[in-house]
Amino acid sequence: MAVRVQAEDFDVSAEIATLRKDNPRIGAIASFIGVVRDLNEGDSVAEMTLEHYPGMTEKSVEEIIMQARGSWQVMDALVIHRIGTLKPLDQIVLVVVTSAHRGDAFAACEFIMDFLKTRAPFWKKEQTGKGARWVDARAADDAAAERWQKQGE
Amino acid sequence: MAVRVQAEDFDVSAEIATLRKDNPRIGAIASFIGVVRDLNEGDSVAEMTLEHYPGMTEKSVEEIIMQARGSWQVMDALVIHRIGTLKPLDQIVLVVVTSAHRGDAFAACEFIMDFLKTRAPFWKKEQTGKGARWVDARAADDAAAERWQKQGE
Amino acid sequence: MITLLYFARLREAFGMASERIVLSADTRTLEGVRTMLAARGGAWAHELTAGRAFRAAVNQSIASGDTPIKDGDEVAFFPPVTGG
Amino acid sequence: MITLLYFARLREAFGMASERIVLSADTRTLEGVRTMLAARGGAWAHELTAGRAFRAAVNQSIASGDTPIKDGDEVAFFPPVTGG
Repeated sequence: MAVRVQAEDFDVSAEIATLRKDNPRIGAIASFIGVVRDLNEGDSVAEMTLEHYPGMTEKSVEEIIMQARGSWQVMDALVIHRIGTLKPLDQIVLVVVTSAHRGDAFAACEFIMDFLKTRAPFWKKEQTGKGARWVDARAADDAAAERWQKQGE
Repeated sequence: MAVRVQAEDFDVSAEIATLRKDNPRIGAIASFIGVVRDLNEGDSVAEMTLEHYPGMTEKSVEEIIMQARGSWQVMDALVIHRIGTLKPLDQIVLVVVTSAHRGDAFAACEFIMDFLKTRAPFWKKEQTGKGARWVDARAADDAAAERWQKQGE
Repeated sequence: MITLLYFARLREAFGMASERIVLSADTRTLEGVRTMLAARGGAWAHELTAGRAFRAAVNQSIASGDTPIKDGDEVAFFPPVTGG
Repeated sequence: MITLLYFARLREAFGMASERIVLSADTRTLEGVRTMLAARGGAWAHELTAGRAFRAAVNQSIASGDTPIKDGDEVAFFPPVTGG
């Protein structure tokens, strides 16, 4: 299990190779990459700056991964979240989950990603044609995270 | 949309870069890689050979992708399925889906993968310690594909 | 004439990957083709009975017993698929 | 003494990223800390009222109003998160 917060870009092939560690029990690798779009809430975005809460970020993401391990058969998991200034087309976040079976890999990967959107302490400030603005939390994201809690009840 | 059946290995980073085509409307990239395990149904697997039905494979996978496009907001999708002889740790299959939003990317990617397991004309023959054997279709895979049909009713 | 294709376990059981046969006048459905092949006996009778797990496609689309068959069609028989 | 941290919009609104304050004897919960900060008026009163969308963490775990606060704690206030 690895959680990294970094300014540098990442390469998904290289990260998957490292995570697999040549473990022949892995049959399924689900991954998700979030990238910066040039449009948000109808306004064009020139760039954005990502801020986080050092310490709490790593702690909360590790907790999320532990929770995923409790719910699904997870061999290993990796989360990379970038901070600093990013432009459209830049990669923001990577989640990779390895498992024996695909259902577990998909579910755990989406679960971790939904919680990253709603619980991990990251904030985005966008530079748009109308000036700089902090991105508001989306109700749709809260609903996606809540879905998992309901299933767990 | 691209569907490739090939003996050669693939690199997920390179494939994602090609699929994205620098489209700044893409915010989410879900991908799945299936790899050969060294164990199946309790027996150790030394290698396997993948056979397919040329023509029908491409046709059926293209139909599956069109169906995914009808159900979710999908920007583009790629399926690569390898054939020939593969060993444990080798990559078998890659599915990548790009979308504006992560929920659509995850759902379409898992949908395509479930159908690849149950509908696309591929067959695996395993070389195990007990000799060669054709892999039987798993009931769990049929159930995974059926789930989608129920949701669509 | 129709083209018949066999894959995986069925290809091995029948000892052939494909053949071209002339359709008899009363063979108008996939079930008719299956009956005709099963009548060959041996592996054909064994593999292509209702109780066995096999699938069929007509012109590269999954088909069922009542799917019509006409001259020039490509008909394939194979085990349940196990891709991915 | 407790450490207070502010992030994102709140950091900008308060004009500071952190401060260390002495806990008054009757401040024993997160709600007590919030009340004390809101009493400063201006941006503090505006941002830290019940109607505003803000979150808080105590020692790097999400906390609620009744979460106990003791000397040495790290208390953070921030807007709803927007990562990924």
